[in-house]
Amino acid sequence: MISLLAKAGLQLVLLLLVAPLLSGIIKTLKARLQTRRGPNVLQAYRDIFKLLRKGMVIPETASWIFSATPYIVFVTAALVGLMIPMTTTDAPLSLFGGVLAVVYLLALGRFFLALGGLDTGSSFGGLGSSREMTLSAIAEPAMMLAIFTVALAASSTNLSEMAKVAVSQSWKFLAPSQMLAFAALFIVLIAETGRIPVDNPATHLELTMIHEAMILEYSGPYLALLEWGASIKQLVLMTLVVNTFFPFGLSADWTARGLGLGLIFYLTKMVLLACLIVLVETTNAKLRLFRVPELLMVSFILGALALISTFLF
Amino acid sequence: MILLWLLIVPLAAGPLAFFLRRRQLMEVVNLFAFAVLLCLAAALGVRVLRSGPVSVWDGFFYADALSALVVLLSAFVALVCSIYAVGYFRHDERSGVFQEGEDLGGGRAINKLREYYALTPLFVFSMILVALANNLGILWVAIEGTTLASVFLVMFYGRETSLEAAWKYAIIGGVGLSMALFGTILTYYSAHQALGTDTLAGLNWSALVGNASQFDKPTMRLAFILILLGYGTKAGIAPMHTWKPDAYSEAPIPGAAMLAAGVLNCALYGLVRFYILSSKCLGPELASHLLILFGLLSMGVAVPFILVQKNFRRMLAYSSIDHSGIMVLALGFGGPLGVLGMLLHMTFHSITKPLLFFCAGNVQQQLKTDLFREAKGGLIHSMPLSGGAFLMATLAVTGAPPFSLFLSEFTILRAGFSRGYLVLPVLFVTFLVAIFSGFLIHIANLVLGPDPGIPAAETCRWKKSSVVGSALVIIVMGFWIPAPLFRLIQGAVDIVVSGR
Amino acid sequence: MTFLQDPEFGDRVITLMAALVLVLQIAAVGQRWLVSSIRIFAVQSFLLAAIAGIIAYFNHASHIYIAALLTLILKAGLLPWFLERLVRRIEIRREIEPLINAPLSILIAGCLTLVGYVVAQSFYHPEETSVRAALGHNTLAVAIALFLIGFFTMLNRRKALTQVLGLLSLENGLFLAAISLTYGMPLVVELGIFFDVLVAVMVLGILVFRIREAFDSMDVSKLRKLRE
Amino acid sequence: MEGLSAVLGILQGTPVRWSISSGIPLVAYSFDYDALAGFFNLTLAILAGAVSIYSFGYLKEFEGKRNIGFFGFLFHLLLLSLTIVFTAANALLFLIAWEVMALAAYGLVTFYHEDRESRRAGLLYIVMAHIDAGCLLLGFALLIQVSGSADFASFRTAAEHLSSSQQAVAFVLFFLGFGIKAGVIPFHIWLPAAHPVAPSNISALLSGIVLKAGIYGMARIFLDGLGVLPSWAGLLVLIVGVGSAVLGVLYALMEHDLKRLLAYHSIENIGIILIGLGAALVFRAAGHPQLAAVALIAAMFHTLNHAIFKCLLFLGAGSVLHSTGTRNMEELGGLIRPMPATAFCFLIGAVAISGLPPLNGFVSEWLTYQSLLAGFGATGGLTRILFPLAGSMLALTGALAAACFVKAFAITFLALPRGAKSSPVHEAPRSMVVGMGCLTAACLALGLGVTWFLRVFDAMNEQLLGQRVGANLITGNGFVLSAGVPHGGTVSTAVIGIGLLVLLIPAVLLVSIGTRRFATRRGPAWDCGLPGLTEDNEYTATAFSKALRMIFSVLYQPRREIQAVFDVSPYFPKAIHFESEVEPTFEKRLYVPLKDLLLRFATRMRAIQAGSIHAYLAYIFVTLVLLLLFGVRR
Repeated sequence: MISLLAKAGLQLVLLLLVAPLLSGIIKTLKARLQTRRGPNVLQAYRDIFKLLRKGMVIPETASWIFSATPYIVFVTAALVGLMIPMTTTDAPLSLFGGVLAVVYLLALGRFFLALGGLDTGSSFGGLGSSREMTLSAIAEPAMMLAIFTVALAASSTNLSEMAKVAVSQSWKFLAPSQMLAFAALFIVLIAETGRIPVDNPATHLELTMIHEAMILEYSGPYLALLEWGASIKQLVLMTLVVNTFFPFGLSADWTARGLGLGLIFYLTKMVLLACLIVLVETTNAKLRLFRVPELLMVSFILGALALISTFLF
Repeated sequence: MILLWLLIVPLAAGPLAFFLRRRQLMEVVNLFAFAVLLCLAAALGVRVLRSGPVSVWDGFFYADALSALVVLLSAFVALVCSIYAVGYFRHDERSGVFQEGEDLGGGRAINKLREYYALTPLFVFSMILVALANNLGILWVAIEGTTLASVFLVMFYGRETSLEAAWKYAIIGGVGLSMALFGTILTYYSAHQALGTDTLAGLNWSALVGNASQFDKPTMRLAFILILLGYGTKAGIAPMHTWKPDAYSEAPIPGAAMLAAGVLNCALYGLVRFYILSSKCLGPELASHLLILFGLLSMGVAVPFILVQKNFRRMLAYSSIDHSGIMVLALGFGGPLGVLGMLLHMTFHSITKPLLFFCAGNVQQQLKTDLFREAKGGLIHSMPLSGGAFLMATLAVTGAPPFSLFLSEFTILRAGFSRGYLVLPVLFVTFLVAIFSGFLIHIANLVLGPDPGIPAAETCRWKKSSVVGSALVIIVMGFWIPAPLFRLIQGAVDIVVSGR
Repeated sequence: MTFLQDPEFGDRVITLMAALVLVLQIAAVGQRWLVSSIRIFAVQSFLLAAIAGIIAYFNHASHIYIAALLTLILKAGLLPWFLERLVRRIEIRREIEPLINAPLSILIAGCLTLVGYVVAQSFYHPEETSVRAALGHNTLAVAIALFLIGFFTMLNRRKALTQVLGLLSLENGLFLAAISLTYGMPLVVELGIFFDVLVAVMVLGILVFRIREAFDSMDVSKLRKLRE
Repeated sequence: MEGLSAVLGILQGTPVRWSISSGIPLVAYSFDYDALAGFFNLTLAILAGAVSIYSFGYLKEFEGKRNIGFFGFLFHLLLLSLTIVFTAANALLFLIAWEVMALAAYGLVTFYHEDRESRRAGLLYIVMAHIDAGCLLLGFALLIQVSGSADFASFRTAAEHLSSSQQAVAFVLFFLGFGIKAGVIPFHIWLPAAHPVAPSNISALLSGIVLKAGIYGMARIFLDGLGVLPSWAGLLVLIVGVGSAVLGVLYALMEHDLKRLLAYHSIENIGIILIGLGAALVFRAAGHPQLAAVALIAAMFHTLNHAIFKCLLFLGAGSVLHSTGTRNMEELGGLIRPMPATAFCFLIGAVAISGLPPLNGFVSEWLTYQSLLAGFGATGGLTRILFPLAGSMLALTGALAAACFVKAFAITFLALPRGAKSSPVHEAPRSMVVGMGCLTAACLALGLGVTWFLRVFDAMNEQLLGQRVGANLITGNGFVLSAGVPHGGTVSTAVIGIGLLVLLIPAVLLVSIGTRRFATRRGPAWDCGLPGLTEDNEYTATAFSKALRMIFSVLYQPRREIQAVFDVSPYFPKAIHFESEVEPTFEKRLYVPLKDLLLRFATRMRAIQAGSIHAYLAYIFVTLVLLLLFGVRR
C-alpha cells in the first residue's frame, strides 16, 4: 500500500515537471522551424508561476461551476497521468483505471471546461464550448476504434498489461494494424490537444480559437491551473501514443537504475514525437471548422481498417 | 312449467301495458314483468344444469343449456334496457321530441309511450320463444315476430329518416327471413327423406339432431347456405349488414340496445342450431370455411366505417357488426375452443353492449345531436358519470384486456391457432387493433377536452342507476365469472360440439 | 274417369300449372301497370292453391287441403283486395320506368330460371326417389326460379308497393317448394307462416302509406338521407 | 415496503410462487417472484419511493384545479400493474396487467386533457401500446399453442420442441411488441410526444420504469421463454440497439424543449441496454454463457442506472417547469442562483447520463464496452467486426450525450436568465428537493459502491443463464471491478473518487498562493468594448447545436428561415426573425403517409353504404346467386 503511494507521488512529481517543459519545447521547436529564436524552453514554468502569484477577476454572472472547473480539469488530468505507464510498464494506478477510464476522465474534464466557458455568459465561451464538444464528439469513435485495436491485441484494457504485452513482442509494432492504429491515434491526438490543423493554441482570434475561447475569462491562479492541466493532458495523450506503439526502454520495475534508464528513453521518445507534431503544425494551415469532421472521418476509417487488419493478416 | 311461465309473463305484460294508459303504471308493469322474467330465466338455468334439458307439451317447447343461456342473456338485456327506458322517455317527453314526429302523423306522445310499452314485451316474448321453440319452423316464426315487433320500434319517432330506416329494415329483413324459410323447408325435406314421418315431430330439433347423419347431403348443403344468408341478415353479417347502421341510429336507445344485444343472440342461436345439424351431416369443412369467410368479411367491413365515422350512434352499429363477425368467425374456427370462445363472447357482449348504448343515449339527449362535429368534446366536465362510463365501455367493447371481452377474444385466437391457421389469427388481431384505435380516438376526442360550458346534466336517477349498474357488472365480469354461469356455458359448448 | 286416379296425369297437370305460374311471373317482371301486376299475383296464388289441391287429392293428405284453402282465401282473395284498395287511395296508376329496362330484365329473369334448374339438377337422382315423391319433383326448379325472380323484381322496381309484391311472389315460390317437396310442412308451421306473411304485408302496407304521406311519392329510390 | 419485498426476492434466489385460481379458464392469478422479477421490482421500488416524495410538493399546485384523488388512483394503479407485470407467471395475467399499465399511463399522460396536444399524444401512446399488445397477444397464443398451458414455466419446457420457424416468428412478434413499448427507433414516435406532456412526476416514472417493462419482457421471453435463440436474433437486437442509441441522441441534440430532450435520451439509453442484451443473446448462441452473463449484467445494471438518473433528470425538469412555468430552454437561464439544489441534482444527473466517471452511468457503459470487446474474440466471421464497431458507436453516443447535456444544463441553469421572467423564480418546495436528493445519493452510491451491488445479479444470472459470475467480477479486495477475463480490463470508481479528492489538495494549495496575496474581485465579463453584456449576447440552445446540425445535415435536412425587418436598406435591419427546424424524418416519411393511405382507403370504402336500398338488396342477391352456383356443386 505504501509503495503504491510512493510510486504515485514520484510519478505525480515527474508529471508536473515534465508537462510544462514539453509544451515549452514544442513552442521553441516551432519557432526554430519558422527561423525565429522563440521563447526560452523554461518560459512555460515562468508563465505558470507568474500567474499563480497574480490576483483573480471572476465575471459577475459566473456561478460556483466557474470556479470549480479549473480544479476539476487539473485534477482529472493529473489522475489520468498516474494511470499511464510513463517510465515503467507498471503504472501506479493502472489497476484502478484502464484506457476507458482515461478516455472518460478526460471527457469529464472537458465537460466541466465547457460548462465553465458557458457560465461566463459571453458568446466567446459559448462558441468555444459548442465547437469543443462537437469536435470531441466526432473524434471519440475514431479514438475508441484505435484503442480497441490495441486492447484486442493484449485482450485487456489495462494499460500496464498492454504495455507488458507490447514490450514482450518487441517488433510487433511493425504490424499493419499497429501502424494504422498509430496514424488514427495521431490525428486524434492533434484534435484532442488542439494543435494547428484543428485548432490554433496560440491565437485569440474568435474565428479560429476553440480551446482558448473557453478559458478566455479565467485569470490568475485559475488560469495557471487550467494551463497546467492542459499541458498535463497533452503530455498524457502523447505518452499514451508513444508507450503503446513504441514501448522501448520501459523498465519492468521501480528500481532506481530502471527508472533512470526509462526516464532517458521516455524523454527522447517524447521529444521525437514533439518534433513530429511541430512538423505537422508548421506544414499545415488551420482547417475550416466544417472540414475538421472530414479529417476525423479519415482517422475513423484508419481505425476501422486497423481493426479489420488485426484478424485478416 | 317454467317454460310456460317464461312465455306467459311477457305475453301478458304487452296488452296489459297497452290498456293501462297512464305512464307510471306502464313503467311499473314493464319493470316488474322483466324482473320476474330474469328470475324465471335464472331458475331455468339452474334447472337445466341440475336435471338436463327441460321440455313441455311433449317436446313443443324444449330448453337445453344453449337455449337457457340465450334466454338468460335476453332477459338480462331486457331488464337493463327497461330500467334505462324509464329515464330515457321521461327526458324525451320533457324535451318535446315526440312533437317533432307528430306533424308527420306520428300520434300524440302518450300514444307513442303506449306503443313502446306494448310492443317491447311482445318483442321480448318472441325472443324468448326463439330460444325455447323445439320446432325449427316455430323458430322461424318467432324470429319473424321479432322483426315485425322491432319495425315499429325503428319507426318510433316517425321522422322521415326513421321511416326510411324502418322500410329498409323491413324489406331486407323480409328477404333474409324468406331465405331462412327456404332453408328450413329444405332441411325438412332432407330430414323427410330419412325420417319419412309426416307428423309434427318431423321438424323438432330433438328428433332431427339424433339421426342428422342420414340426411340427404346436397339438400343439406343448400339448406345451410340459405340459413347462413337468412339468419346472417338478422345477425347483421357482412354483405347483409346494410340495414343495421340506419336501424340503430333511428330507433330509441332502449330499443336499439335490445336489437343489438337481443336479436343478435337469437339470430346466432338459430345459426348454431343449423350449424350443428350441418356439421353432423356434412362434416365441418363447408360450414367452417363459409363462416370464417363471412366473419372476417364483416370485421373487415366494420373497420373503415369505424375509422372515418362522423356519427357515434352509427359507430355503435358498426361495432355490433364487428362483434357478430367475431362470433361467426369463432364458430367458423369450431372445435371446443372456438365454440367456447363464441359463447363467452356472446355472453360478455350482451352484458357490455347495452352500457355503450346508454352512454350514447345520455350524450345524444344532452347535446341534441349524434354527430362528432357538433359535440365539441370536453364532455367529462358536464357529464362526468356517463362520459367516464362511455370511455370505460369503449375500452370494454373493443376488447381491452382488463375487461372480459379480451378473454373471449383470446380464446378465439387460441382456437384459430389450434386449427393450424396462422394468417387468419393475424388478420383477426389487426382488425381488432384497428377498430380499437378508431373507436378510442373518436370517443376520447368526444369525452376529453376543454370545458365547453354545458350545464351539468346528470340528473335522472333511472338513467344513472342503469349506467352504474351495468358498469359494475362489466368490471366484476372482468375478473370473476360466477361458477354456475360458466357451467351453463360449458354445457352449451358440449351441445354444440357433440350435438347431443 | 279412371285417369283421375292415375298419378301420371296428376304429375303432368301440376307441371303444367307450375310452368304457367313461372310464365306469369316473368310477365310480371316486364309489367308497367300497378293494378295489373296485383292481378297477376292473384292468378298465381289461385294456380298454387290448385296445385296444392291436386297434390292433396292424389296423396290423400288432408292437412294439405287446409293449406290450399288458406292460400285461396288469403293470397288469391284478401291480399289483392287490400293492395288494390291501397292503390286506389294513393291514386298512382302508372309505375315509372324500372331501374333496368324491361327487355333486359326479362332476359335476366330467363337466366335466373336457368340458374334455378342448374341448382335443382343436383337434387334430382331418379334412382332412389319413390314414385310418390317424384310427383311434384320438377316443380322444385320452378320454385327456386320463382324465388330468384321475385328477389330480382324487388331489386329492380322503384315503387314501394311493387317491392312488397316482389316479396309476396318470393313467398309464393317458397310455398310451391314446400308443397312440392314435402307435401307441406307440419300444419302448425304452415299456419304460423301464413300468419307471419299476413302481418308482414299489413306492416308493409302501413309503412307504404306513411312513406306516401311523408315523401308524397312511393318512389323508394328517394329514400337516400341515411348514408355514410 | 415494495423495496423490502423486492430485495427479499432477489437475495433468496429461489422463486416464490403462489397463485389463486379464478373462475375464468386459463387465467390463473399465479405469481413467480424469481430473481429477474425481484430486480425489476427493486428498480420500481426505488423510483416509486422517490417520485411519491417528490409528488407531495408537485401536487400542491393542483390542489384546487384537478381532483387529486383520480390522479392518486391512476398513479397507484400504474404501480400495481407494473408489479404484476414483473411477477406474473401466467401469460394471460401478464397481458391483462400489461394493458392495464398502458391504460393507467394513458390516463396519466392525458391528465391535462384540456390542451389538444396532450390528448393527441395520449391517443398516439395508447394506439401504439395497443398495437404492441396485439403483437404480444399473437406471440403468447403461438407459445400457448405449442406448450399447452399458459404458464411461463411451461414455455421454458416447451421451448425445445419449438420448430425453428415457429421460434423465429415468435421472436419477431415479441421483439416487435416489446420494442414498441421500449420505444426502439422505428417505433419511437410516441415517446417524445407522450413524455413531455405528462405531469413531470409521471413522465419521470414513465421514462424510468414503464419503458423498462419492455426490457423486462425481452429478458423474460428471449432468455427464458424461447430456448436458445439463433445468433441472427441477437445481432438484430444489437443493430437496433445501436440505431436507437445514435439516432436517439442525435435527435435529442436538436431539441430545445427540456422534457422532449430527456424523452429522446430515454430512446438512446434503451438503445444502450439493447446493445448489452443483444451481445448477451449472441454470446449465448455462440455458446459462451460466461460472457453472456457479463453482457446481461451490463444491460440490467444500465437499466437500473438509467431508471435512476433519468427519473432524477425528469424530476429536475419538473421542478424547473414548476418554478418557471415553461419547458422551452430558450426562455430559461441563470436558474442556478435561485434554485441551487435543483441545479446540483440536475448536474449530477447530467454527469451520470453522459457516462462520466465516478458515477453509475460510467460503470454500466464500461461493462458494456468490456462485453463488446470480449465479443471480438468469441464470435466468428463477420460478426467479429460488428462488436467493436458497436463499441465505437457507443462512444459516439456517449460523447454526443455529453455535448447535449452540457447544452441542457448550461442553457437552463448558467449565465443570465434569457426570457423576460415576470415572477421571481423560487426554489422548488422542500419535498421535491428531498425526492431528487435521494435519487442523487442513489446515483453516487451505485457509482462508487458498484462492487458491493454486483452480487444482486448473481441470482438472476444463475436463473437465466445458469452462470454465477458475480464473484470473478470483483477483485482487489472488494474495490476493483474486473471484466471477468484474467488480466482483463479493471476499473475502480471508488479509487478514482478518492484519487480525485486527494489530488485536489495540491491544486487548492497552489491556488491559495495567489488568493492569499490578492482578494479575488468580481468584474464584468470581456465584452470587446461593447456597452456591457446583456442576456442577448449569450449562446442559445439552437446556436450551441448548430455545429452538429451542419455536420449531420444529411440526417436532419435542416430548414432555415430568416426574415430581416428593415426600413432604409437591407444592410441595416431593425429586427431579424430567425427560425430553424429539423425535419422529423420518421414521422414525415413513414407514419404520416401510412395514416393518410389508411384514411383515404376508408373514405373510399364508405361508398358501399350509399343509402340506396336497391344497392343493398343487390349485395345480398349477388351473394345468394354466387353461393348457390359455387356452394352447391362442390
